[in-house]
Amino acid sequence: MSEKSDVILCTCGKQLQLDYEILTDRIGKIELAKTVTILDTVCQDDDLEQIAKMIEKNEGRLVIAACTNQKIQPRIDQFLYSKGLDPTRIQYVNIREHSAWVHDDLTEASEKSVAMTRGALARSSTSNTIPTESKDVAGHVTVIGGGIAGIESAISLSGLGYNVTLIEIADELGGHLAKLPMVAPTGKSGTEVLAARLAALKSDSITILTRTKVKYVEGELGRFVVHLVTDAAEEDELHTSAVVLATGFKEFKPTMIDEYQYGKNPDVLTQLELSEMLTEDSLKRPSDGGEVKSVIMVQCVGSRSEDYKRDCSKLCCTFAIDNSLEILKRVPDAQIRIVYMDIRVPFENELIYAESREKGVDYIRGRISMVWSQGNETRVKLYDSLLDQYFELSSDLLVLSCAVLPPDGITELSETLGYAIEDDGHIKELYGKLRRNETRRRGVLAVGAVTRPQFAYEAVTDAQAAALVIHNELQGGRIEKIARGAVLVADDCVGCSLCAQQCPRGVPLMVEETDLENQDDEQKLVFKATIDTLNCHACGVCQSLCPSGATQLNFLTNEQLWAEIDAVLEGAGSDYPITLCFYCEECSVSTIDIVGTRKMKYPASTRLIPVPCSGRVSIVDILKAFESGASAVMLAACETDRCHIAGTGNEIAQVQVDVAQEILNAIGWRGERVGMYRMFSAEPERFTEAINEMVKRAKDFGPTPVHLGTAGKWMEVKE
Amino acid sequence: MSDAEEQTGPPITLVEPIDVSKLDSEFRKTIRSMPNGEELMACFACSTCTAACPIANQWDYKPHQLIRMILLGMRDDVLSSKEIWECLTCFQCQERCPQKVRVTDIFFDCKNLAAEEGMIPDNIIGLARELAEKGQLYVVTADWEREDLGLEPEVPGLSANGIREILKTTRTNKIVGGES
Amino acid sequence: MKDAVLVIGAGVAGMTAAIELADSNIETVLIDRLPTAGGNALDLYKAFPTDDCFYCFEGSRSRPGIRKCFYRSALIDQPNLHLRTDTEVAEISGSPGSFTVKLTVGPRYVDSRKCILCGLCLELSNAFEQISPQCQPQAVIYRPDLLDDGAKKAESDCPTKAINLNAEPTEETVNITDIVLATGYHEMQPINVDEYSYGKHPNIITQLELAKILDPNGESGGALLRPSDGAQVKNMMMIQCVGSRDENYYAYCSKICCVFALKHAKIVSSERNGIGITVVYMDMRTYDRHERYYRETRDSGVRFLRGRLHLIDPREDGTLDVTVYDSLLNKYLRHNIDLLVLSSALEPPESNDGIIQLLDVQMRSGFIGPSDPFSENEVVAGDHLYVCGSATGPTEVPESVTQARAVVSKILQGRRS
Amino acid sequence: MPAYNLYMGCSVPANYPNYEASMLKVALALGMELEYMENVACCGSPNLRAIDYLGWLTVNARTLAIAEENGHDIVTPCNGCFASLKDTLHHLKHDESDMKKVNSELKKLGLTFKGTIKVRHFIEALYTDIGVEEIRKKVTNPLDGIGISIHYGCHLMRPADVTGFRPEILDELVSLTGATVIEYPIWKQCCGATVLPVNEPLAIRLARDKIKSMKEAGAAFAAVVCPACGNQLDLQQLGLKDSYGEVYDLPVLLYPQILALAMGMDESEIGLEMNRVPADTILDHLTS
Repeated sequence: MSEKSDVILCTCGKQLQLDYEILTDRIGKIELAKTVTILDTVCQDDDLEQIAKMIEKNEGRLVIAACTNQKIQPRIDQFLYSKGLDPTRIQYVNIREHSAWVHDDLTEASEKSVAMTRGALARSSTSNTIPTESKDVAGHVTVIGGGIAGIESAISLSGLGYNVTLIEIADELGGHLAKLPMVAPTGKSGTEVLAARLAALKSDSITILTRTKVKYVEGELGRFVVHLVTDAAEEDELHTSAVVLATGFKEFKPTMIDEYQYGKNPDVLTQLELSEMLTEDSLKRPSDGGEVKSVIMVQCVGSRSEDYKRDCSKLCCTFAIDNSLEILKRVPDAQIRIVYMDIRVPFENELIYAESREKGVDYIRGRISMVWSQGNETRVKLYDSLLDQYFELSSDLLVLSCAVLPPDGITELSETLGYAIEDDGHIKELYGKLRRNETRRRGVLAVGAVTRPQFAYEAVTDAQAAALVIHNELQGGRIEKIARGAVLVADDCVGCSLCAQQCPRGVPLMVEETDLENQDDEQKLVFKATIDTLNCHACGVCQSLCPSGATQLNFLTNEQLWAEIDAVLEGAGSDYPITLCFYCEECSVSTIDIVGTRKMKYPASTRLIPVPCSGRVSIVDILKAFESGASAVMLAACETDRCHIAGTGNEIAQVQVDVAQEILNAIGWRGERVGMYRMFSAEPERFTEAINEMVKRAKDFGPTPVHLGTAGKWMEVKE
Repeated sequence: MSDAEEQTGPPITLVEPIDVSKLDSEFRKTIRSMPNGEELMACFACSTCTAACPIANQWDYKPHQLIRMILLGMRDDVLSSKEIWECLTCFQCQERCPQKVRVTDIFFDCKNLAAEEGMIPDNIIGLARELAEKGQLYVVTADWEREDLGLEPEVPGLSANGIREILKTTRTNKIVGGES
Repeated sequence: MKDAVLVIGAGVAGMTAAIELADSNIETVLIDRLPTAGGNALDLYKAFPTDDCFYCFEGSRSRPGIRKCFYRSALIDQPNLHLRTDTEVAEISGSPGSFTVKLTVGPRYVDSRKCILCGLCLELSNAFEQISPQCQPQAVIYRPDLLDDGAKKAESDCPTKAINLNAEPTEETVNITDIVLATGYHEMQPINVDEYSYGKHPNIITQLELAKILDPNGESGGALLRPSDGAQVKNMMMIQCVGSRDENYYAYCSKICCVFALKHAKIVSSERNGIGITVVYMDMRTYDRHERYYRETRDSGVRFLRGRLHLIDPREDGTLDVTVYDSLLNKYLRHNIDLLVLSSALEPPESNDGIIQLLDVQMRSGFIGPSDPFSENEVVAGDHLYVCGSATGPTEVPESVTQARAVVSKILQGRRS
Repeated sequence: MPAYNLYMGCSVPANYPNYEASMLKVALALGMELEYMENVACCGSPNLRAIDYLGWLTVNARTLAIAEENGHDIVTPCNGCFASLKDTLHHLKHDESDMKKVNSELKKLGLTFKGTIKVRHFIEALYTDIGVEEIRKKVTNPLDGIGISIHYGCHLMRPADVTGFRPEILDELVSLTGATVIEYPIWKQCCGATVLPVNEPLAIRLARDKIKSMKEAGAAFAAVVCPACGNQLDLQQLGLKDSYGEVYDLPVLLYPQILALAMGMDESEIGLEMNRVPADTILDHLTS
């Protein structure tokens, strides 16, 4: 049923160059408009009161045409909630940044404003109220991995009031850190750094399971089930609300690089093997137990190499310097030489580099030519690229600073935990700039070296930060929020699992249908999706992919969007070819806002419809636009790989656009009527260039042959 | 304050630098477009190639320096260098390069460029002449040795005509001064 | 305001900490010396490691969604969050857990809640300015030194009466339980490093200055033009470690300048066609996955030269002859370039000294160090004192954000125990 | 057993009939059908590659195209030929424009190169097609107690993405004769053959270093699988007394000679007397 809404038109302090007479007159005549009110500043207190009154009167159905909702909506929402009113049905139209500020022609800008208001009225007419809902979950978190990152995670989560189970595969906690004789930049040993934390773990809220491995995990944020197996092959399961992965790293073992003789000559070791030796205070030549008087260290073994690990391992330079200093503590006259390509010591680690040089450590910029054994000596030939000289010398130890690699087992776990893996094998962060510890899967966090090589202090910071992210999610066990997101009607689900496979955050789960309702035995193995709306990110990817319309965003149903498409395009035709632009409310909304703020001009024969993510737009939505008379359809999305929704929403959109183009081509129309463009708010001209191009196409091609009952004339005439 | 410090004008220096703008900035593009030059720019000057080379201590320009010189556009110095001809083509530099720069193959490219400009060591021209004329570098001279071992004195199937034909149309012909 | 937390510095770290705190129902006072939030990030255009906009940070619960531009952030309309720009700490008294902080608040010429950015005052007077489309608060600022008749008219005509030209500085005293130091970094102006002639020739600039030139929202619309005469730059050179790793200036490595420079080199080489770039370095420090920038820029044709500057010789046509010693070739190379960009050290802001004294926190090369370095707790600067972002030393955006969250995590833990 | 296109190149038949003879005899005993290719000669060696890349490609593409006509794999005893053919194959498969150029040249000779043929070194064919176990069965006269150092040869091993050769297979082939493989530090190093035309003293120095290194590691003799490497290590050894005042007396054998001895063949059948450094010590050992 279509309901009418009130309309508010804001004049921005009477500064907007729009013809408000046209606006009130034309909007007043729209069937879905109940009343039209002009206000001067909807963002100021007096007008906020007005809005509150109108919301009360009309059950919340209200269209506000003003500046960008990115600025006013938070204020209006907050004001209405403080009055106990529900703002969730309000629809916004941006007549400032999208019309008045970017089009020179007053009438055209006004016409466009009317059309877009008509669209918002259509959207409003079937809008739902979105209630605040709550659910209770267990205040329990599972931490996998008992190194410094896992230990700190357990302590932080316990400090925030959660019960924690800390799972470690080895006999003891502490990981690699326990084996470091010196931890940069503090200069203390790993065991010293760990001591206070191991004591803090002795808390009622923390359970430690050593010699235990995670086999697989089921469930979702708020109700995961972790299946465990001990080294005695006993199996167990653990109910938990979130999972922290802290399984650290693995040191590369360079047995296959034959120039270093690792694995063949016992006096050739890795840097961590040396650390262990130093921690145990057993510095001697492994071959014969002899004294260590000379050491050569080789940097970048396996790192910065197209063959093994492309990137830099970050830690190894500092590790090598730390170990050099430790050797010198034990053998003050030891001759230590470090062969390097670039010494990489961040910030104050530079000072340790300086200290080591002062204490006599030699740095040789160059590479090893070869290593061989001569009697009981390890002989090394190397090239010094600065002296342009080769040197040949004996060394008691040859220590290889080997690449830091992701730990074993994370690929297996990803199969049930659903997080993504980076090219280099580490766990992929949700978004490298701002969301390092989150993974693709909601409720699964990754901290410490499992995400990238990290110093101990960085792993600690990670763990503390991730604890906050979990706390934000679980809210102490009672999750309460506006249930804005996807809602699934199980009866309509055909069990195709597209939503579960493609949801950027892994929210829909496939469950046996028998879990939902009783069925005959024959149909027992049919799967259906379930979606917990409170876990949903509200992007709409599931909706655009769902073949049966079973899953829909409760604030932007198919019915709403299709009605809006039809309404904004009213009057489109051969006299006035229209470009319809769907834009995501992430990078695109900002880019278009900035275009407005900077008053960059583009043609008014454009209509804009916001979607939460470009991935919400389906092929059907695109085709609907043509059915309603659009001449061109543009999709404005975030930059490649920069989709705000876990990096994949816009890739789904790209597929939809590609297929829509193919469909148009297949039926004899021009595929170029549809275009997808990537927005970037720092480069607003990206939008103006894109929309100009699409407007040009709209003008060149005119409306599609099929609209307004012109059926029968199917093929486009091509020149 | 001393007199020297009071002086103005450009500082005095004995350094006579190479003027980079006079170098051939297209040279690296040329190399890059050649059969094995694509990875050229991946070089980060670690000098692993030089460390791996068994003879570079005999050279004025080390392998990593030659690659740098290519990147900088020191075309003439590279193409006229004796080093590219002394390259053993043992491929150890290439095998060990962490950035997969095809160092040995690039030296082959350089030799081809040098050859195009006629900068070839005499002995190599001699070999080219052998090939152009005889279609092979080695011919059987002691056929009795073959016969002693039960081999046919003439190598079965051997025919150098095809090779000679081909080399008449390619650069070798130019190198040995054959008719075009 | 009860049990409030004070966050000093509204850059990426400070804003993140403040929003996370406010979301956790903690009254938060966020202050900054400048008239708008955003810190250095506002001028930096593209951020590594993602190469997208610098002015983008995490959304909050009041702005559900994923991540937002600064201008869409919750700094204004989050009821627990009190942003004070143009504001500095004058005095701190009391004891940890119950500090009394006196703030000097600059004159409120424009009421940021009332300003609707309608543009009227900008039309009427040159004394008003919108610093950036991304500025937060979304309000114009007024420069009293540029007062003109238009400004007075703007005051009277402002549709929301947001302007008060006679505003005076005020003082505000707040009761604070915890203090978060997020005072950021400053790029060293290398005027004293003689060999680089910075400040003496207009075509010798720093990386931050280059970022502003490259910003499409800047004066040149992103075109790389010579500051001296606006001519197109054809060849440029960057020099790393200017003032860093140098006992005469800063002994530490500024950590992010290599990536910073290569980010710019990448923009120039891939988006501003045909400009030759040479990067002069001592050790290329592209830690971890930043190695990608090094790889990609080499591939796109950027020249890397291991060595140091020998001599700069300006020519009459505005170009510079720069001679550099190449330590791998053992040769001197002279380049003729249009623009010399110095990767200048990132230094602690001057204001740090005052705060460090006032709060008696640990100094770490001029930045703020952890109170107990052996704990590996980077963000804990003292009892009820926390530090995050580049206040701890040069820090990347993701590190700043993670540290800010760690701070909030620690404060929440502290409140529970 | 499949037949092979035997590509001899020019060096083996001209200078190393002992290599050729021992290879053919061993192959015959193991049932390998080696058929001399018709109308082929030199591969051009790295020297042609250095000065006339297109000519070199075309020469070798011609050889490959001839083999494609009967479809049998090419087998060659020479590392230089092996590298030339392998590299040509690899390059033309990855470079369409050179493929076109080469084929337009070949067209004049009535040939087309398609890239369907496989190229293998003789010892690879031995290893993969006959197999270690089969060969071992034929070993009647094991070389027990003899230490052999192997020089594999650069162009057989590198670049690995082109040659695809695994050095371990030669170790296995040597071991199955009963001999012990003696490792020595500079096993990867070049024999110096390529640099001979431009810097003879350097070439000799490289050969000398290898021989010295093998000898010091305790090798009784050296194994090679390439005429050029054989020339460097064997022939050049004779001159070391003059240039370095050093005498090593390290016999250098082609691998098929070693295998033939282990299979009980007579020294005269495999031309052992043509090896420059006398191999008497081995014969003494075998008869003792």
